[in-house]
Amino acid sequence: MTTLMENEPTAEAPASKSHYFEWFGRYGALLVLAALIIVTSILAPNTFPTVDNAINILNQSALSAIIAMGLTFVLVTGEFDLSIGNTASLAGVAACWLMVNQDFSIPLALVAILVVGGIVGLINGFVVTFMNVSALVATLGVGTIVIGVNYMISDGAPVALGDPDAFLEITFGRFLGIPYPVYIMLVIAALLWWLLNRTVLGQSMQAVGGNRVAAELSGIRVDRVRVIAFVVCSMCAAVTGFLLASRTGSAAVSAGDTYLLSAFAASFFGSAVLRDGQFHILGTLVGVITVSVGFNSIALIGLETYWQYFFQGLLLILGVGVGTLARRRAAA
Amino acid sequence: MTTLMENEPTAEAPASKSHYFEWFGRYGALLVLAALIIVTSILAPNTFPTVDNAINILNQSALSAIIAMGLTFVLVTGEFDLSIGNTASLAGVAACWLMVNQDFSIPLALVAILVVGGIVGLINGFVVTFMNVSALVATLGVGTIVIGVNYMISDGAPVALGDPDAFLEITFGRFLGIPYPVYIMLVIAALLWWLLNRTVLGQSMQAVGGNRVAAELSGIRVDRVRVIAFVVCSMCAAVTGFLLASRTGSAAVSAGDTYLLSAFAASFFGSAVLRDGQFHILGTLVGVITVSVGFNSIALIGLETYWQYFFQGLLLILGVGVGTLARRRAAA
Amino acid sequence: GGSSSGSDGGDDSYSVGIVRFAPSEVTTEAVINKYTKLAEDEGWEVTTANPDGAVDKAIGAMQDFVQKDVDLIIVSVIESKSLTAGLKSAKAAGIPVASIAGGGADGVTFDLVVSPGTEVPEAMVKNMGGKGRVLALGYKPGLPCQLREDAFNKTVEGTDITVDRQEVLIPGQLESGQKFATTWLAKNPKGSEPLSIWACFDDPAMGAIVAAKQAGRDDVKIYGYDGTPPALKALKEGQLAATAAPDTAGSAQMLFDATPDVIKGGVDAEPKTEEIPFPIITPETLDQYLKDNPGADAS
Amino acid sequence: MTIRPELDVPAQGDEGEKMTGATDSVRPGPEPTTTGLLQMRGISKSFGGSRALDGVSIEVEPGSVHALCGANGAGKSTLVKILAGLERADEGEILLDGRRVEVANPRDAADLGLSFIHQELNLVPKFSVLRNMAMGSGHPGRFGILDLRRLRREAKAVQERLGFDIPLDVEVEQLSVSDRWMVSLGRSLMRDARFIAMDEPTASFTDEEASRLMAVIEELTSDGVGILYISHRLDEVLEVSDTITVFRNGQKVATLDSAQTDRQELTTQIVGREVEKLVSRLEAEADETVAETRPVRLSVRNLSRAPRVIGASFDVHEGEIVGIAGLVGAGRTELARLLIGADRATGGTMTLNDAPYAPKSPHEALRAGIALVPEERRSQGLVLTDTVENNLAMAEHGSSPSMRSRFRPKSSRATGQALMERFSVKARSIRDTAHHLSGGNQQKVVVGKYVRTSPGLLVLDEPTVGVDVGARAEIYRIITGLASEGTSVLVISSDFEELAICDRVLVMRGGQLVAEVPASEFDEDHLTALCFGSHESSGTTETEEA
Ligand SMILES: Nc1ncnc2c1ncn2[C@@H]1O[C@H](COP(=O)(O)OP(=O)(O)OP(=O)(O)O)[C@@H](O)[C@H]1O
Ligand SMILES: Nc1ncnc2c1ncn2[C@@H]1O[C@H](COP(=O)(O)OP(=O)(O)OP(=O)(O)O)[C@@H](O)[C@H]1O
Ligand SMILES: O[C@@H]1[C@@H](O)[C@H](O)OC[C@H]1O
Ligand SMILES: [Mg+2]
Ligand SMILES: [Mg+2]
Repeated sequence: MTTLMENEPTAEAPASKSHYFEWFGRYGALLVLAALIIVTSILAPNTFPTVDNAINILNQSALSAIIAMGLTFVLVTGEFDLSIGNTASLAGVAACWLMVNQDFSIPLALVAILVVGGIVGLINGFVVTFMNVSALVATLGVGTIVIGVNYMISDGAPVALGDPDAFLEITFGRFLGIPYPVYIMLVIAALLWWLLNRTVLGQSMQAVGGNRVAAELSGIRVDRVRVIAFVVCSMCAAVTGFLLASRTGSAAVSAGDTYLLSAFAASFFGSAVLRDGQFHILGTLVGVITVSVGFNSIALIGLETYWQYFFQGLLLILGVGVGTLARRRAAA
Repeated sequence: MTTLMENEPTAEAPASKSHYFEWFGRYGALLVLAALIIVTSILAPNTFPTVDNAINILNQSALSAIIAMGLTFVLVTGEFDLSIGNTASLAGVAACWLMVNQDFSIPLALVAILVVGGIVGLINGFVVTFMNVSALVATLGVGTIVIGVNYMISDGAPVALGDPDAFLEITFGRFLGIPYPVYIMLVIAALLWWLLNRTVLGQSMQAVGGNRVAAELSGIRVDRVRVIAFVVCSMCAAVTGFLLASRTGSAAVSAGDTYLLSAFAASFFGSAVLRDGQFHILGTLVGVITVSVGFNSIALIGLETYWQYFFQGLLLILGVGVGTLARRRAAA
Repeated sequence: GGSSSGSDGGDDSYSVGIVRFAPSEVTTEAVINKYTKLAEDEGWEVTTANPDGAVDKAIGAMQDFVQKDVDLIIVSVIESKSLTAGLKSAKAAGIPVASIAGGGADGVTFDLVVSPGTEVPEAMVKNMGGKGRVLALGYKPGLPCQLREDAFNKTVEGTDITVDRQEVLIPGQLESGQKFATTWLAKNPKGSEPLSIWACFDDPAMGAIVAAKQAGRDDVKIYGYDGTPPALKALKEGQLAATAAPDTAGSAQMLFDATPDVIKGGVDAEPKTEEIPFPIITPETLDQYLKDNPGADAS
Repeated sequence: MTIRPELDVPAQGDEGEKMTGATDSVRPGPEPTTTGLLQMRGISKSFGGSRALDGVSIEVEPGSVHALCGANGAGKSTLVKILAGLERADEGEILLDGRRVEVANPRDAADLGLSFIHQELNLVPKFSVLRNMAMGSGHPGRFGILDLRRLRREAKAVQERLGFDIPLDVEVEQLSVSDRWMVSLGRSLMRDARFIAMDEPTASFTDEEASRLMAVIEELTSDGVGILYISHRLDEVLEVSDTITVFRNGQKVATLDSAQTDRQELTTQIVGREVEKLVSRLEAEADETVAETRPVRLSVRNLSRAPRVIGASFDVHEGEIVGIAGLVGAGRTELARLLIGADRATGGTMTLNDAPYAPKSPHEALRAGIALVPEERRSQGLVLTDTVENNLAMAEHGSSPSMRSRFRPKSSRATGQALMERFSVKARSIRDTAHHLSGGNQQKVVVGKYVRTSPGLLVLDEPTVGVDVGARAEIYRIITGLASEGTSVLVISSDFEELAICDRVLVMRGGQLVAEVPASEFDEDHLTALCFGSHESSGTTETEEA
């Protein structure tokens, strides 16, 4: 239809200002990270901008990143998962318990806790899809039950390995000077990125998150996709729990709980990175690293406790807010 | 018009079955509560079904109910508030600090913390509406800053009143044998119910939650309504914090944090009470009481720790799930 | 490993990194605050990080302090055994680690042990005449609580006391205490037998007091630990039968005094422990305690 | 309050806000000659560099209907949105009663007595009719107490005025599209609207419902209300309006007097060139033997899902275009959903290419080669926030046998690009967000995504709702093109005119297929009569079963 083609975008004067805002909207969150790095480099020139510290930050990010990237899968499909922290805790306890009481080898324990994670994910998915309970309630409920299982296994007391050295090696081993957890994080990130962006499954997840009805009518098996997202998420949580236990050679009943909020914070922060509120793996990774850099900066500069909270809160709001504000301007 | 009337649902055989499911969908959550009461009455006939214990349960529900009903306002408008727990903690600390260090009277302290709550709500609302940050991130960020403020005031240490008797009276005083907090809960419930169902503001909130674009188009000042919801919510959280402090005459820096999840659980449970997933004050109240009854039952029957978690998780899932499953059947 | 940067060239100005536990942990927060004050008065540089109770964040903070090349890392409450990753990093960098109430582990060269406060259950058993029923509110994940509970169990063993145990939730400790106590009191009416509630720290004990007050019960004796300001107040009013209080100022001083030696000792020094005394306080000894610890009440 | 009248007349209903001082007569006042109720002058608006409106002016007289016509994306809705305070004009001014007004947000518009019924119905589904009508009314700026009795009284009065009678306590969710529309209209009248803009009100109406609306409009104009009316149904526009303004590519190209214009001229103005009259299937390649000569693709026997579909039986042959006519609520959408397994049939059988066919999900249907272009493209067809590219790929993913299959973005994009060209989808690029496309182009994307899976049978539910004449012709061309390639097509439509492209039309009434009309007997009035159940038909096969 030739007539319709006339309306092509014309490069006009007002566009430049709006382009500027658009740029800001896209890179706003990254700018916040950059500003953070620059300021800290100035304030702590000897300790912050070093290769060692960069590796240190990546290493600290690894566990949070893995659980947050898993959560991203669930968020991409338009769901929620409040049970990840509990699942991570359970995974750690279960892994240590299996190694101590059932003489499981490390790889076998890993497989076992992946299965455990998978089952939790299946249950979440079942309650959400089949019972039609909103994901928030469902995962809150399942999470509570997971705590119960955890208590049943451990009776609430920490489970410690008798001879933890091999297990600890997962956390402390290095290859080319870089700790294993960093590699694990990167491999999982690559895998999840590929799953989300280079497979039909991943594309289907994004479609389900975008419009569930349209996805269903497009032939996408919506319920199956949602269940898979929950399973991936819980399995990532389980891996984080496993690695957490390998940091200590022992596992406590609520060790992983704190990951819940931090994973949400990272994912939401990440949804403002380069995108307009869509969750994506790279963004989540940037989100986790931003939080780690923030925490690292505080520790290196040394701030009063209350400043630490101010700082974290502001980081979150500004990281997301700068981008959305700019995008709003760009659209206006 | 007339043409459509021909096609009226015909009263056929399947209709009665679907009516049955509809009834179940409506009353499913209440049935769960009823079942709970009956079973516990049988298992603990001397201690559970007594007037004393009923008062007990109501009294235990009061604080949770107040904060959860506030949260319901925010949920009704389609938003979220993750800062309520922190706000409650801050309110308690601020109240005690003002009474100890600034010689505020009790009523004056109450007014002051209502103002504090209101300010937190305004900030939440501002970040969500003006900065356009998703409520989850915004309130997580503001909540973190609130912790910082709390820490700044108290330096992390609990603040205790020198002569707490008058303050304690708020929690321990009784009128006609019923503790004051129960009255406070009921008065706030009535007020909030009225606000939500009998004022233009309340209708506007529901409209904003039901379809934000439609609300905007019909001339409702959507942003203002959302900000007000956040303010109401934070003020309720502040009241809960205040009452929390009046139990011991002192306040700790994170005393109110646990109310966050329980308030969410109650509100979501409540959205399945008599309704089809819409949040409402009465439902939230039922949700809170169900959780209290559940806890009370477990403790009276005397179950292992892990059973307590299983039970709570199941209660949540079933309370909501029974209703939605039945509704789904009714629709099928 | 080489010790610190420019700071140990003769002058005694140290750089100390402190990993707190969480704002809710009253006792150690008080120790850390006092220690910080002492150290800063001396011109040392003190940096604190707040992991909010998360082990992983605590390890991260230790590693950050390694990057910062501090002279000493102090960690509080979190079990040292679970900090392996952080301890290893510190050891590799030659930075000694001291713990407040976290117990010993490889890499910890100074441990400020909190005694289990056995006097509290002893007083309880005595008050009950060796028989009756106790609601025990424990918290397994916490090392100090675990130690206190062990001591409690040992003391009760062999008496005619029946124990109903419940696990307290943190956060939410006060609520847990209140809820468990409320129903337990309903189940165990006045006059049935000697009744007590024992909590492994003061917060759930305070919850139990609230429950007892609401139920109008004055026949139940309630016990706690930590000596928090509200607990001291409750002691004064006779609502709490006993608590135990560490001398936080004394502990801070102890840690402060030990600091130079710990730093000089380096990572390979023989691990040293100092016990924080944890004496019982009862309504009778309260006045004496307040006299000895001015400000314990208000802080 | 951001209403800033530039002349010294207080804003209505607002005493608190005084004039913003600047009434200095620096700016020339409006020409005293204009009597129009509402004027928009020199309005321009760009979206990220592309011009949606370019200095257009329009005037609506009290008691008259001013129609706005133009192709999809011409800028009609944008103009309305500016008037409603949803978008801000880059340039231009709005005058009400000759006075310049500022409309910064919908609230201002409401306070000025401007009412809107937007293209997307804007109701709260879970609210009752009464609550929807009451929304946004009440005293502006004051949080009053709800006077339910008064509201009910007022709503009753409005209903009487509009001549409809929907129970006030029913949830809007339960209503048919046209009833919902009446609720929207009712809301405008709850606050004494002096001006109502209606953006494609009849898009999904049957002729009967449309004429009901015409009556209401007449009633409103006789009360002096000014109406701005947007529609792609040109006959209707000519009938209802007094004046017609035509937009093309964001510019005003003509203002016509309805009485002196005909459809032909209007079409030419809209498209910018002459468009051949819709060619009926009969005239084009009349092939009534299709049914006899070609093999049956889908055979449906006694398909039921009471009460909406009862005992439907029909065949669709290869390369055949079959229409399904009926009134809204006749059960056509339900029938289509049964065909693709979106709902499960409670009785009956189907065979597809002679094999038993009982889809349990749209996935299975798509795998078997049956696709449905759903009736609501925004809520059921598209991910509005995603790119055209991804929207075009969706059904292909959905029909993929394994979710583990590789997704190749490059080849996927190339395929998408080809589809865009084939269907002449107009967008800034394939990376453009679906949300930015005009209605017609969105519809082409939805059709495109299903065509991409090469279905043997394509079911289209109301394929041209809200699509302009030009794009409509293109969609017909796509449909007939697919048929000539051997694809079977089932077209559900309430716009009987377009059923002319069919080889055969089935008529559905009250959940049953009641008649079959071959192309040779195609006639709109005849179809309408059948839909209503008047039996004065000649030669039509009446298939009264069940
Ligand atoms: N929010 C937006 N961002 C970017 N472009 C937009 C936006 N809204 C509209 N447009 C563009 O502005 C132009 C005019 O759109 P508008 O919706 O006004 O057309 P219309 O005449 O109402 O079309 P239709 O008949 O399909 O409803 C179109 O090219 C459209 O793509
Ligand atoms: N009797 C009725 N009761 C409730 N809702 C009805 C009734 N009749 C029609 N509707 C509504 O009208 C809509 C269209 O109904 P349905 O899909 O069954 O008919 P249709 O023939 O496909 O109509 P259309 O012409 O809109 O395609 C449905 O969404 C339904 O909500
Ligand atoms: O003070 C408490 C401590 O003694 C216990 O071990 O863990 C919980 C703490 O709050
Ligand atoms: Mg339009
Ligand atoms: Mg339909």
